[in-house]
Parts: sequence; structure tokens; C-alpha cells
Amino acid sequence: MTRTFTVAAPARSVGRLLLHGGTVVALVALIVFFFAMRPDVFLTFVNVKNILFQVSILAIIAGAQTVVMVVGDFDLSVGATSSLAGAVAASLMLTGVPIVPAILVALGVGLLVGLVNGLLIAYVNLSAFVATLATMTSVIGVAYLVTAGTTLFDLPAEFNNLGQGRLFNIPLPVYIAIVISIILWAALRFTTVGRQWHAIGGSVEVSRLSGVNVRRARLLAFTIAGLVSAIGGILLAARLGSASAVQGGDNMMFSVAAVFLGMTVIKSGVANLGGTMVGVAIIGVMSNGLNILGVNAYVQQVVTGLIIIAAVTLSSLKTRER
Amino acid sequence: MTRTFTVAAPARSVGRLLLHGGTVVALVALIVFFFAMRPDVFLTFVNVKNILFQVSILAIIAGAQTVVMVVGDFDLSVGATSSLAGAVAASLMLTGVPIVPAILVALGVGLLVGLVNGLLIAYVNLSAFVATLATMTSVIGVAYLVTAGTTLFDLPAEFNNLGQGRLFNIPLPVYIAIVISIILWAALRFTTVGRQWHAIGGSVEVSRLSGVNVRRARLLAFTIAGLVSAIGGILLAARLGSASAVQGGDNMMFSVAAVFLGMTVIKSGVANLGGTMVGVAIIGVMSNGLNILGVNAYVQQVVTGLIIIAAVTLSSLKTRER
Amino acid sequence: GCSGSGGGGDAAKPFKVIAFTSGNQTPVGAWWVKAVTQKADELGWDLTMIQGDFDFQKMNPAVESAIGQGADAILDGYTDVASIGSIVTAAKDADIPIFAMDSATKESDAFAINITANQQQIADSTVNALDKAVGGLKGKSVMVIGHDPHPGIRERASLAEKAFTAAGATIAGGDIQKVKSPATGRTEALALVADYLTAHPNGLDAVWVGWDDAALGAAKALTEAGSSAKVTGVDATSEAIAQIEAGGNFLATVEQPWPSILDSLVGHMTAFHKDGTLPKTKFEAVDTTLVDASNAATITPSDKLK
Amino acid sequence: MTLTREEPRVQDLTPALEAVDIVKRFDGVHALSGARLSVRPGEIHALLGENGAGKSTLIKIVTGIYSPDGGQILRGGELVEFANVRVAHRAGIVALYQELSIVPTISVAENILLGEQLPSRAGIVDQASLRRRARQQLDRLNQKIPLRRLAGSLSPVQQTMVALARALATDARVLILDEPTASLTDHEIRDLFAVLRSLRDEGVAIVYVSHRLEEVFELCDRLTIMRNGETIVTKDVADSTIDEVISTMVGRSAGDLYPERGTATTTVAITVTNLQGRRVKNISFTAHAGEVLGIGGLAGSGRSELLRILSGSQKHRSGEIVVGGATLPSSPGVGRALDAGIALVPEERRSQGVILRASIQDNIALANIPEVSALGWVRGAQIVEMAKRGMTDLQIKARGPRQHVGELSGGNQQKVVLAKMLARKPKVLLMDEPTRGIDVGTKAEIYRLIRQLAAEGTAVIAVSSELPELIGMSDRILIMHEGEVSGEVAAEGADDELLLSYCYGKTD
Ligand SMILES: Nc1ncnc2c1ncn2[C@@H]1O[C@H](COP(=O)(O)OP(=O)(O)OP(=O)(O)O)[C@@H](O)[C@H]1O
Ligand SMILES: Nc1ncnc2c1ncn2[C@@H]1O[C@H](COP(=O)(O)OP(=O)(O)OP(=O)(O)O)[C@@H](O)[C@H]1O
Ligand SMILES: [Mg+2]
Ligand SMILES: [Mg+2]
Repeated sequence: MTRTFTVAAPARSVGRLLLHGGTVVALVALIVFFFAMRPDVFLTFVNVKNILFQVSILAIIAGAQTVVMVVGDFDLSVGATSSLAGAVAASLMLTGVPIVPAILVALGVGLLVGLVNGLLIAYVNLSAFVATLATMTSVIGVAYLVTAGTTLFDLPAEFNNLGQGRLFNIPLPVYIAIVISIILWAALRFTTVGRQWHAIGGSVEVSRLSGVNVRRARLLAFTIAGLVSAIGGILLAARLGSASAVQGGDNMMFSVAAVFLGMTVIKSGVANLGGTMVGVAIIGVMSNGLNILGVNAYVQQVVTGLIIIAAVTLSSLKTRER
Repeated sequence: MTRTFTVAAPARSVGRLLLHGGTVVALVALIVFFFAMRPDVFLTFVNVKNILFQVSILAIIAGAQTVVMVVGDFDLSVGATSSLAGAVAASLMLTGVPIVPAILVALGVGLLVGLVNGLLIAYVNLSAFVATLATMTSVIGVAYLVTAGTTLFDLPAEFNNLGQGRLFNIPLPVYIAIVISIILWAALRFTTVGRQWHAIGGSVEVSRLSGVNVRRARLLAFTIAGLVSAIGGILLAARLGSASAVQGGDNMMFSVAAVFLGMTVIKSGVANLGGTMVGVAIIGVMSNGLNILGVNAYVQQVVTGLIIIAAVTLSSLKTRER
Repeated sequence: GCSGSGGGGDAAKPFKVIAFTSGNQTPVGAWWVKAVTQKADELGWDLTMIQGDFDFQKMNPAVESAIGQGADAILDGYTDVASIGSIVTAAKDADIPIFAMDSATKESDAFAINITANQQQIADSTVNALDKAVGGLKGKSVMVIGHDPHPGIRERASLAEKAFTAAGATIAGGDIQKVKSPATGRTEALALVADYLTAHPNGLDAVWVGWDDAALGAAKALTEAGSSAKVTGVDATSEAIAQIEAGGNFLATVEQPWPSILDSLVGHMTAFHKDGTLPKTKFEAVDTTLVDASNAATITPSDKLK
Repeated sequence: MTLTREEPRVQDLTPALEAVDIVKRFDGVHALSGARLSVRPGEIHALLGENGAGKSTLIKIVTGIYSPDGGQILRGGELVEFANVRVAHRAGIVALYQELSIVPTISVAENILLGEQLPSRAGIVDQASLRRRARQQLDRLNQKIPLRRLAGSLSPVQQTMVALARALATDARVLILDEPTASLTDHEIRDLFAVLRSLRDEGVAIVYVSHRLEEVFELCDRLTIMRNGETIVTKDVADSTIDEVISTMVGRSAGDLYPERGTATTTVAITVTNLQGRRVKNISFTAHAGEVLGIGGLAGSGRSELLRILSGSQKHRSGEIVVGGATLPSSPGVGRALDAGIALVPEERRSQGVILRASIQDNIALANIPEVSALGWVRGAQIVEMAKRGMTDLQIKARGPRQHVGELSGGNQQKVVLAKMLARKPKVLLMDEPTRGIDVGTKAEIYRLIRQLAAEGTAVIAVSSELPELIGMSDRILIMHEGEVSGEVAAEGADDELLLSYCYGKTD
């Protein structure tokens, strides 16, 4: 509603650019700040690698969230789905199933959860919030059952290598996150279904009347989100060398925060993969930087909230009414 | 969009009533089921009192959530705000502040959090999701700081009595929840600001152009939500005789679920207090009933998700797209 | 089913016991629920078992209403005294004693008895192990990772910190590092250690962690950074034991003797049943076993208790 | 009642509201550059101009929604600045905005007295007074709408009337109506005019925006014509003629509004047999390639529903639809219907026709995904090309194919919808109120386009609520009444009265 008025700002001045990219500015400001505080550490190869490693799994899950949010929905179950997928893969491998089939089954489970979400939302017309809240609840329960409430470990070394191995001294998950992000970005931008997702996010009714199979497209979005979350969860298990029912649960909230931060990056205010990655970077840089400065964990938590507010506020100044 | 067409449905047949009240039917079905399974226990005075006691604080927080959702927003910070209020009251009392001032300060803290949410959302135009996600994060951090991460206990007996005392053998929180629900119900239904909330929830733009002070009304809604959440949190502390930074954190998700369940109860599909209470009852009955049947905690969690889906699906059959 | 009292006599009605635990989603909690049920069966108790999965809002009213229906004794497993104020009040009013294990770190009026592991001894043995492994703590840099919401961890972390400081070690980061959520303990600890090591390359000689799950994250971070610093945890989970046996950064963990603690608690309860005697002390801290490479193979992991 | 055609009484000549040299830029583009408007108390003042001339923008400026980049606003001779709508309200200036009417989830009564109007005592809504006052407003408009109904459950016409009732309830001294009659039928229009005239006689200054010039000449005292964001002229209606107004608006002389009729072929494009929907019953007809088939009827007679069914967006209960020799399945969905060659230009442009926050090219591509993609990948160059072609063919005024549709004027938005559907090269083009809210110049263009399409072999089926339009653009006319076809006539030389009698359900 206010969007209509956003455009009322003056010409393309530097100031406007700054406002526009408030979130980007916030990211740069954070980087500059931490660099100024610890020039010897913050931008070193090791630390940058560290940050990338730390955010790579969040980046994957936030990518899944982006797809769903482009369509104008939410997926609260991404974190739970990722935990379940990790747990399934781990428990299968522990019962002797070889790595590849175990991973495939786990991916299948993620896909299935996404499919159920999609069916409930696109075909039974449940609101995305309730539907994914409910599946989230059930999926966590299933993950507890799969792990029997324990942490599964002793996974095959080749599996762990997926999450802990390196190529050119950069951890594998970083590459995987980059590849998945590029695929999702291209899918959103260049494929027909990607265009349909954007259209549905703009107006379900117009899309329907333009011949878009809205239900199928939404179903697909949730299914993909489930699948991609599962990838994230399997990688997390490989990265930690273990799997539990709750590990990675906070990725849900962080993924939503990242997408929201990213939405402020572009003019139209729509979820977009580039923006999401900026959001992920903010979250990663912040937590790494605060750790490096040795800030108390509780204070960190307070600061995290404040920085999210600051970043989004900065961008939203442009959308101020009139 | 589908809302318009739901109303054009045929006359009040029994079938329609059933569909319409899908959520109510689900509640009745749950009650009948648990009663059939354990007729000796489930509907006894003691157990019903138990259920009421268990849900009374959730009911208060879900009431706060209802107000915000009538306006068409969300408040993810209700749970965190309630924890913080409980923590503040407890820590003040432990440093020797008398009960009444301690409670007043805690209420003030809740009001303040709500006010900040309202300002960010109504005046800085942040999306409710990001803004309350961010305040939630910060508020939990502050609560950790207030409690130093521990559980505060040894609170004055008169304070605990607020949460544990009884009148006619019914726990006080039950009365308090009922009174607050009635006040909120009346405020939503009979006051000018309540009607403005409904109007804004229906269409922000039309309301604004018709001269509704949209910003003030939204600010007020969030402020009230903060205040009421604080009441819930203080009561929870009194009820448990202790306060921690995370206690009652689940109330956020459950409150949203309750409101969503409640939205399916009425024709227009808008958040409403009566419906919310049905939603709260479903959640309460379900968890109590499953406990009584001795269902494994993990299975309970799976079942909870399934029942939410079933209840909402039942109601949503009526809104099926043509 | 269980047939009342074996010897007949005057046992008109069975011993009525309410048992509750908040931690039944953890492996130890699950063992406890099973073990208590089994014991009750053997002894012919009339047992009401209430499981709370850390949701006190749900658990406390359930326990209180069971108290309202009458009972002879209450058995609390692993539930912090701070969180059950309302239960304690209700039990006092009804004059029912609470027998507890691992429910407080100090003597408390709330319980007829509370038996727990000796936190001081846990801290001492782990600190000692680290001291030996790094060749003396003096001047060494040690990170202490704790988790405040858990009273046991909080207690032993602060004892460990004191011991380290007394031994002349520096506490990395100046203070106990705090993990916020047990669910993400491993990832949080991993990031804490990894980030600290980037800020202070080779800056750690030892990491003391309050429980195994987070200790495993810390150990992983050390391994990845190529550090030879040693880690200790507490709990003796099978994963930790496996790591200790593998001989990496994970140096040692601590076994807490839960089965014997439960046995002695049940002993106290049986005594109370027989003639109403209450335990002489209200608090008992039981010694623990340090698990390191030398004895790892002989220990039953806490998540594999039968 | 009708001796109102006399000169406006010379009473207070201080304008009730005056806007002087208003400038407003959006993204550097001038929407207004020197717009003026001066309304006296006790007059109905028409504000005229082509689509995109800046009428709505001017209105939003004088009511405080936008702040102007230059110029002044005077209220009763005093310089004012309105920070928001509420301030303007308190100054007695109230507007009913284009295409924004009601809050669907609250009751009719509450809709009418929304905002600061809501009667209350100590913060509690006074229900009795609320209903009494709402009833009064509806009575003025001769509407019998139940006050407790949710406004969202009303028909579009009723919704407009409720919105009008709200504007009337404000006791405004300056009342601005932006195209209030766009979706009304004659009946309601007459009731509305009666109210407006009596308000005028009470000294209210009324600004009236409409593209229906006959209405303007019937109702208004003076008129102001805008073109390209500037005010060209303000004068008495009595001194003007329709032709002159049109040529001033478009800046050239008006040609004939309706093009020559063509000749329909005998090739059957679509056959409908015994169609039953929710409200439509027993519909059977045939349309030929090259024919323009008009569909008339009163609001709620089921015309839109018929088009929705034909376009595949609504299921039907029974009956058969045959297009180009092939029978459509019973619930084809829009996609299948489009593939079969049926395309719909829907009634509600903003909610059904265009995605406001998407670009012109993305909007056009949306219905043409098969053509602009290969193996699931979209081809950007083809999208741009398709959009450019559409923009040239339909003369869409915009900065380029990447401009967001939300920034275009209503007429240009409508052309985007058309461009989107025409790119499918449909055999049968369904159009629901194709010229709603569109200026005369653009109207003529759209009629010409319709004709041109027919000449190229398309069957056009167009619903319209305006009889002259129906007669002017069609070859043949079907009239619907309560879901059934009540009559069929050839458009050439059709008799208004006969059509009206069919509308009211008289069958031969
Ligand atoms: N929010 C906006 N952003 C950018 N441009 C806008 C915006 N609103 C209007 N415009 C532009 O300003 C000009 C005037 O538009 P306006 O809506 O005032 O025309 P109008 O005379 O009311 O047309 P119509 O008869 O179609 O309603 C148009 O060129 C339009 O594209
Ligand atoms: N008076 C009414 N009561 C209930 N529902 C209505 C009423 N009028 C319209 N509707 C519903 O609103 C929808 C849109 O109405 P609309 O008037 O556009 O369609 P229509 O009946 O085809 O009318 P028209 O012939 O004017 O195009 C229809 O699907 C119809 O079910
Ligand atoms: Mg306009
Ligand atoms: Mg219509």
C-alpha cells in the first residue's frame, strides 16, 4: 500500500542510493566496523573462510525460504525439515545403508515434507503459516523418533567429508552453497516457473486469470523448499559429524530474517536471492564479529536484534509515506 | 480473494454448519475421544480444572496475539516479552522491591516493548514480521541479562499466590484469563478503536483514506499486546514460582496457532477472540489428553501437528476455491 | 501386572508415588522414566509418571493435580528446584516428601533428600586431567564454556573457572563463554572456539566444557583449526567416549552414576514407606568417575543405560 | 427537481477550494505541471481529461495523500497544507477515490461511518446511532442494503453505493468523486445525481470526475479540462458542447467514436449449448469469426459469470462449449481455455488484469509463457520484443517496457491487459467492460482495435453496461436477465427501449 508512494523520492542522488541499499550499507558498515576494531583478524583469509563456512548452511536454507517467499508465502518448517533429513540420512547410514542411497532417501523425505506443505497450502488452501507450523511440529516429532531423542554419530568418514572436506583450502559446504544459490537464482530469474512464482507473488488472481497453474506452481515452490532444506540438513549433519532432532532449528528464524533483510535491497521490495545472500552475510558477519570482539553471548543477542532493526529501518526510510 | 465467495454459499444446512465450525467440531471430537478412552479421568472436575489451569496463561497471550492479528499483523515477540516481564518482576522482588511496584515495572517493560514494536511497524513502516522478530531476539537477550541466564526463584509467597492461589477451588489464573479475555473481547467489539482495528485489518488503504488514524491504531494494538503479554508472563512466573529467560517461549507459536485455528471458526475468517479461545482449548485438551493416555512425548508432538492440520482442513473445506 | 505386596500382612493399599521429570526428551531422561517404572513394578508401587519435556507450564499443574489426588511420596528426576516452586509448595501443603536426584546443587528445604553428582569433584577431576595433559596450567589459556540455565553446568563451570584461575591459567575471553540453547549447543560451541582461534591464532591450550554435546563442537573446531588443545566434557555420552578412545582433542569426560543414585534414592523411599523414616541428610553429593583413554572401554555410556 | 439547469446562484464567489499551479513529479516524470482547479461552494464542477491527464493525482494532492512539489492549495481563500487525509477531512475536504471502495470484512454500517465518523460515547461505539445514521445515508441513495452484512459479500454495485454513502456521510463542504459511476447502472446513477444536486443546493462544492460526458452535461455546472498534467480551460457547462470538450481533451478534433461495422464470416468460432453455472442458466449461443457480439444486462445479471465460465476461470455445472470444432472439458482452467483460443480481458483491472508491481513486459509475458520460453527457460529478448510490439500496436504511453504497471494511468493499464491477451492471438476474445474508466480518446482506439481484431477473424464477445457503447461497437447484441438470455437483436439500428425492456426481463 505504501509502496505506491515510495517512488515519490527525489532523483537518483547518492543519498537515495544509500537509502535504497540500506541493508547493503549496514553490511558494509558492519564489515568496516569489525575491520577497524580488529584489522589484524577480521578480513584475513582464515576468518573470511570461517564466516563463509559458518553461514553456508544457513545460506542454503535461506535460499529455500526465498523461493517460497517470492511466491508470497512462508515456510516455518525449513529448519525442522533439515534436521529430519540429517537424522534420516544418519540413521540409515548407521544401520548400514551406503552413503548415496541414504542421502537420496533423506532428500526424498525433505521433498515429501515440502510436497505435503505444498498440497496443504495450494490444494487444501490452508494458510502457509498454520500449515507449515503444523508440519514443523510433526516433523520435529518424527525426527525425535528417528533419532530416539539422541544424537546420532559415528557416520562414515566419506559422508562427514562432504561437510568437513576442503578444496583449495575452502570448505566444501561453501561451494555447495554457492552452487545451490546460483541454481536457485537462475531458476527464479530465467525459468518459466520462476517467472510464474514472481507473478503469483504479485497477484494470485491475475496469475490465475492469465492461465498460470497457480496451484501447481505453489506446490512446486514448497516442494523445492523442502528438497533444498533437506540438502542443508544433510550437509549440517556431515559438517557436525552427527545428527539430532533439533540441530539447525534456529535456521528457520534466521532464514526468514535473511530474506526480509534481502527484500529491502531491491526497489520492488520482493524477496530475491541476491538480497537474501546479503541478509545471510549480515547475520554471519555480525555473529562472527561479535565473537571475535569477545562480546558476551547475551549482549550479542540484544545487539543482533538491534542491528536487524537498524538495517531494515535504514532501507525503509525510502518507503516512508509521502 | 476467496473470501468474497465463501459467503455466497447455500443456506444453513447441518453439513454447512459442520464445515463452518470445523474447528469447533474438532474440539468436540477430541473431547469425546479422550472421554471415551479414559471416562474415569478425562472429564472429572480435577482434570478439567487442570486443563484450564494449564491453558490460562496461553489464553492470555493468545488474546494479545488476537488483537494484533485483527489488525492484520503478527507479533512474534509476545512470548519473549512475557518471559522478560516475568524475569523483571522476579529480579526486582529478589532485590527487595515490594510486590506491587515490581509488577508495575514489569508491566511497564511489556508496554514499552509493545510500544517499540508499534513505533517500528506503524511509524517506521517495518513489516511486522521483521520488526517483532528483531525485538523478540533483543528481548530474549535482555531477559538473559536480567536473569543472568539462570532461573530466578524464591519469590515472595504473596506473589506466588497470584499464580497458585485458588478461589472456590479454581486457580486464580483461570479467573484472570477469563477477565482479560472478556475485556479484550469487548474492546474489539464495542470500542471505536476496536472497530478501527477491524477496519484496518480489512483494508489499510481504505481505512486510511477514510480518515482512520491508522498509525495510532496500530501503535495502540501492539502496545496493548505488549502489556497483555507482560501480564501473562508475570502470572507464569507467579504460577511456577520462578522466572527464566526462556520460560513460556513456546507460547508465541502456540498463540499464533490458536488465533489461526480461531479464524476458521467464523464466517468472515477474521481473527476473533471467541475463536482464539476455541483454538487455545484445542491445544490444551490435546496436550492434556495425550498425556493422560500416556502417549510417548515424540509421538505427541507428531500428533499435535496432525491435529492442527485436521482441524484447519475441516474448516477450510468451505473456502475451497471454485 | 504387579500383585500388591508379596508377603501379604497389613499392606492394605500400595505405596502411592508420583514421579516426574522435565528432561524426558534426553536419553538420560528416557532411561530414568523406564528405570523408575520398572522399579515401581518390582516393588508394587502405585506409580503416576509425569513427563514434562522442559515445559513447566504444562508439567507443574499436572504434578500438582496428582498431589491433589493424594500420594505418599514424590520422586523428582533431573528437575531444577528453581522451576518447581509451585510443586514444592503443593507438596509441603499436602505434607508429602519429595525425593530428588540431580535437582539442585546445594542443600534445599524443598526435598527430603536430593542426591546429585559432586560438582566440585567433577570440576576438580576435569581440571586436573587438563592440567596433566597440557603440562601444567600456569600461564596457559583455557576457555570455559557453560550454559547458565542448567544449574549443574552453571555450578561446575564456575567451580572450574575458579580452579583454573587458582592454578594460574588465563580464562580465554576473560569470562565463562555462554551457550544459549542446548539444541544448538554443538554449533554454538563450534563457532565460539573457531572464532576465538581466528582472533587469537594458537590462543588456546585447553577448553573446558560443561557437557559433552557442546564439548564435541569445541573439539571439532580445535581439530579443524589444527590446534592441539585438549577438551573435556561431562556426561560420558557414547559419542564422547568414542572420541576419547580415538585419541584426538577430546581428552576426557565424566561419568555420573545415575543407576546407583536411583537405587539409593529408592532405598530411602522404601525406608520411608516401611516406617516413615526420612533420610538423615537432605543433600548427598556422590562421587563420579573421570573417563579418559585408560578406562573409556569399561564405561557404560549415559545414553546406553539399561 | 429538474429546474436545476439555471445559472448557479451568484452567492459566495470565494472558491471553496482552489489549487494553483500544482507541480508533481514521480520519479522525475511530471504527472502535474501547472495544474489549476477552482471550485465554488454550491456548484458541481466536472474535472475532465484523458487517461493519465493527472486528475487523480490532483485529487490526491488536494486531499493530502501526496505532497505537491510546487504550487499552493487554498481552502476558502486561505493557504493550507494538508499533512494527511485526516487533516483534509477536518478542513471539510473529502474524496471518494478511484477504484478503492470498501473494507470487505466489516459491516455495511461501519463502512459508511468509517474513521472519525464512528459515533461513540466514551470510546464505546454507539450502535443505535451508528445504524440510524448509516440507514439515513443509504436511504438518500435509495439503497436497501442490510446494515449488518459484511461489505465484502455485496455485489460490486452495492459496494460502490456503500462507498458513496460513506463520502456523503461526512458532511463535507468540498466533496470530490473520482469516477463514481464507472461501475454503476442508470438506476443507481439517477439516485446518485439526485443526492448530488441536493448537496449542491445546500452549498457543497462538488468535484466530479468522469469519462462519461453525457453525465457531465446532465449534471455539472462548470468544467475544468486537463491535458498532460496541465489545466487547459475552466468554463461553464452551458457554454460548451461535447465535441468541443473532446477536442480540448485530446488536443485534436474528435473523430467518430465508433468505427464502421465489418462483415462477419459464416465460420463458427464458438458454440455454447445449455450452459449452467451458479447464476447463469440455459445459455446457448453461437459467435462467428469476424463478429463482435455484445452482451448487455443489468448489474448482477450474470454477464461476468458467463465470461468467467467461457474463459475457464470458473467451473460450470453442465452444458457444452465448442471452440474451433473442439469441445472444451468441463473445467478446463484458464490455461487450457487459452490454449484453445479463448482469452478474457477481465472486469476488475487492478485486481484481475495486471500485476501492479510488475513491469509491463512481465505482465504481457505472463499469459504468453509458451511463446517466450523454450524448455522451461524464458527468453528475455523475446519478452522485450513482445512487449514492445504490444506497446506500439496499442500505443501504450510509458517510459518503456520495464516501467511498472502500477505507475501507469488506468487507460494504459487496460491497454496492457489487452496487449497481454492479444499476444495469444485468440480465436475468441472475451472482454468484460472493456472501456471502464477509460477516456473518450482511448475508448475510440479500443473500439477501433476491437473492429480490427474482428476483421482479422477473431470473434469478440464484449460485455458492457453502457447501451450506446453496446450498440456502437457490436454487430449483434444478447441481453441477459437473471442469468438467462432474455433477448437477441442486431446492433445496427437497435432500439434503446427494446434493449432496456429485455434488460428488465421482458421476453418476446
Ligand atoms: N504512483 C505513481 N508513480 C508514478 N507515476 C504515477 C503515479 N501515479 C500516477 N502516475 C502518473 O501520473 C500521470 C497522471 O496519472 P493520474 O492517475 O492522475 O491520471 P488520471 O487523469 O486520473 O487518469 P485516469 O482517467 O486513467 O484515471 C500518469 O502519467 C501516471 O502514469
Ligand atoms: N447480489 C449479490 N449477492 C450475492 N453475490 C453476488 C451478488 N452480486 C454478485 N455476486 C457475486 O459476485 C461475483 C461478481 O459479481 P458480478 O456482478 O461481477 O457478476 P455478474 O453476476 O456476472 O454481474 P454482471 O452481469 O453485472 O457482470 C459473482 O460471482 C456473484 O456470485
Ligand atoms: Mg484517475
Ligand atoms: Mg460484471
